Amino acid sequence: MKAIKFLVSACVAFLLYLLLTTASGSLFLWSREELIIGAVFAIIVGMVTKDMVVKKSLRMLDPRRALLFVAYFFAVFLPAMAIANVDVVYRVITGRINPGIVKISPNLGNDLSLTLLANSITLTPGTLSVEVDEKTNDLYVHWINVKKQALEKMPRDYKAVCGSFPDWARRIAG
Amino acid sequence: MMSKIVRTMCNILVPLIFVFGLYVIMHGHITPGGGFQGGAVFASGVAFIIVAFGSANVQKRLKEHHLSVLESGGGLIFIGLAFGGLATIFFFNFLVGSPIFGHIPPSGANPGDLWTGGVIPLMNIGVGLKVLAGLSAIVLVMALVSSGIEVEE
Amino acid sequence: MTDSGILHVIIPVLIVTCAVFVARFKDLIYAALALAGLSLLLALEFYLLQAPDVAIAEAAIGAAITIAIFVLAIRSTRRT
Amino acid sequence: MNSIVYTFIVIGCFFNLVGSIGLHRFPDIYTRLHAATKCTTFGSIFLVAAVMIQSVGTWGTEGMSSPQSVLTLHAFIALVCIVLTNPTSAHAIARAAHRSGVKPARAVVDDLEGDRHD
Amino acid sequence: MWLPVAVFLGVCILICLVRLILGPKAPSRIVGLDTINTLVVVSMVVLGAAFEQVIFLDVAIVYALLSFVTTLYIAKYIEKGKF
Repeated sequence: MKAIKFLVSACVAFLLYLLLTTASGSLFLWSREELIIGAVFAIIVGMVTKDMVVKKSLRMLDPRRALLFVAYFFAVFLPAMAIANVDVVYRVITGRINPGIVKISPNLGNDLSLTLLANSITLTPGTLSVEVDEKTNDLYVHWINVKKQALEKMPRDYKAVCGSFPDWARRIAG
Repeated sequence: MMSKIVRTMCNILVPLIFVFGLYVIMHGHITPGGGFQGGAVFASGVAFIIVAFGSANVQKRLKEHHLSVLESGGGLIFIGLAFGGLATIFFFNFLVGSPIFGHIPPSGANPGDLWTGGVIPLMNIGVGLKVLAGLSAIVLVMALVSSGIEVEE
Repeated sequence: MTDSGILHVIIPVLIVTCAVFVARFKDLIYAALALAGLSLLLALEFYLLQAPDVAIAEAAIGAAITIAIFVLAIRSTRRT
Repeated sequence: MNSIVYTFIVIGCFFNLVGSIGLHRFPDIYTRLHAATKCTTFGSIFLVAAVMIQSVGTWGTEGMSSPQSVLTLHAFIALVCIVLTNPTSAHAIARAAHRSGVKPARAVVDDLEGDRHD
Repeated sequence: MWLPVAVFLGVCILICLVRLILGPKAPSRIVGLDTINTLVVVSMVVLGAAFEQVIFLDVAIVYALLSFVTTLYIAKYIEKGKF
């Protein structure tokens, strides 16, 4: 397991280095010297960060998850972000707000999907993640336009606050 | 220790910061940057880990004497390279023309060849080691002291 | 006046404003915040003057490490 | 090609301006964070995308291993850094503000206030 | 074509700086600083395109990564956490 951790983080570092030094060679995209130096640096960074890149399992190496993430980013996330910005422009001009902090239970198991969900709802309409419960993975969300029917029962319905983002987060990183 | 989201983000961003710091150190002679700047970027990555995970957790993995050894090593590399050219003159660039970093760049505008510069890239590495270890040690020790943990002499 | 000339007026004015408020704020953390803004804009000015080398040094030292050390030092003081 | 670049520039500038004005229009820190984070991230995406589109347009004349392709890639890396760091810093600021005792202004509900254990 | 955009972003930075100076408490001031961070990174990218200097964009990447560290330090100070 330790060797696999090191290998994965070294590969990540090598890919990042190659991304930074693209078009350094004339014949190929990378010159031979860059590849040698990049390998040395990848070994160093892989040794330093091997416990940070890979946590428990290697499920994020599945290419289907990357494809799903790209599809999510362009088909779901960017339109929602455009709506969010038009919404903010409307509220900046009129100054009409009805804010509150609500608690939602998305039932996500691991940290990466929770991070994806929290960052997504920060950038999408009317919501901002304020606090996360360390034990139960509940999110506290500042909601700029609180709807009355969402406040009736105590485990708030996350459909009303952030739509289908928790399902996507579970599918991508869950 | 900060919240779960910041910690996960730290895990994602720190390899990027480290690779970028090493890139700035290595390309000091053809792009902006150099040993000092790259070392400072790398040390900022260490500062990021300290603020995200707490200095007590960092101290379990990274002791002050490791950083001390790194800093002294960087200084020794620099001085050794400076004395290496003493056969001709102090700080003589004796690696030009040799297989290590020995290419002589063509005159005029060119995209930049990494394998040039002689001892300059190696000296950048020495300076970078010294700066990254020194600045990381400063931030780590100050964080430990401000949270009331004993620091080894 | 060219556009680049206007930028060379705007950015130094912002830098001087920040510097004045660094000196005038009574609370130390406010002064540290204004100092962070100052080093940000100073790096932008170095960038405008075609000195990316200095700009990277200012970015790494002035924005991240200096503010981190200042905040840690302010944390160790006691508020009266 | 040029008209797309100009459209993107106008959109990006508009949202950046709205984000800056929103800092003054809203009453408390949480709503200000809404304006600052969302609008500046969206505006930055459009401005950097304009830079990338313009430099991609010169690939055909200058070839793949020209400086322009490096410009495109590095602008893309800067954009990724902005998109990754901006919401996280917004979350950190909001959390710090709530822990230091800033109440949301004109709030109709505050679940977090009762649930704090520490 | 890119320099007017940079001037416009400078005006936006001026507006945010007013919030950095006026803001009643420390959290409001950080919001202003965070906005300035993003705007400065974007104007660096735009100026790199304006000067047609590829190597300048490295500065923007450094800034985008490191201004985040500053924000985290000040946020942690405000929430009175242990470093």
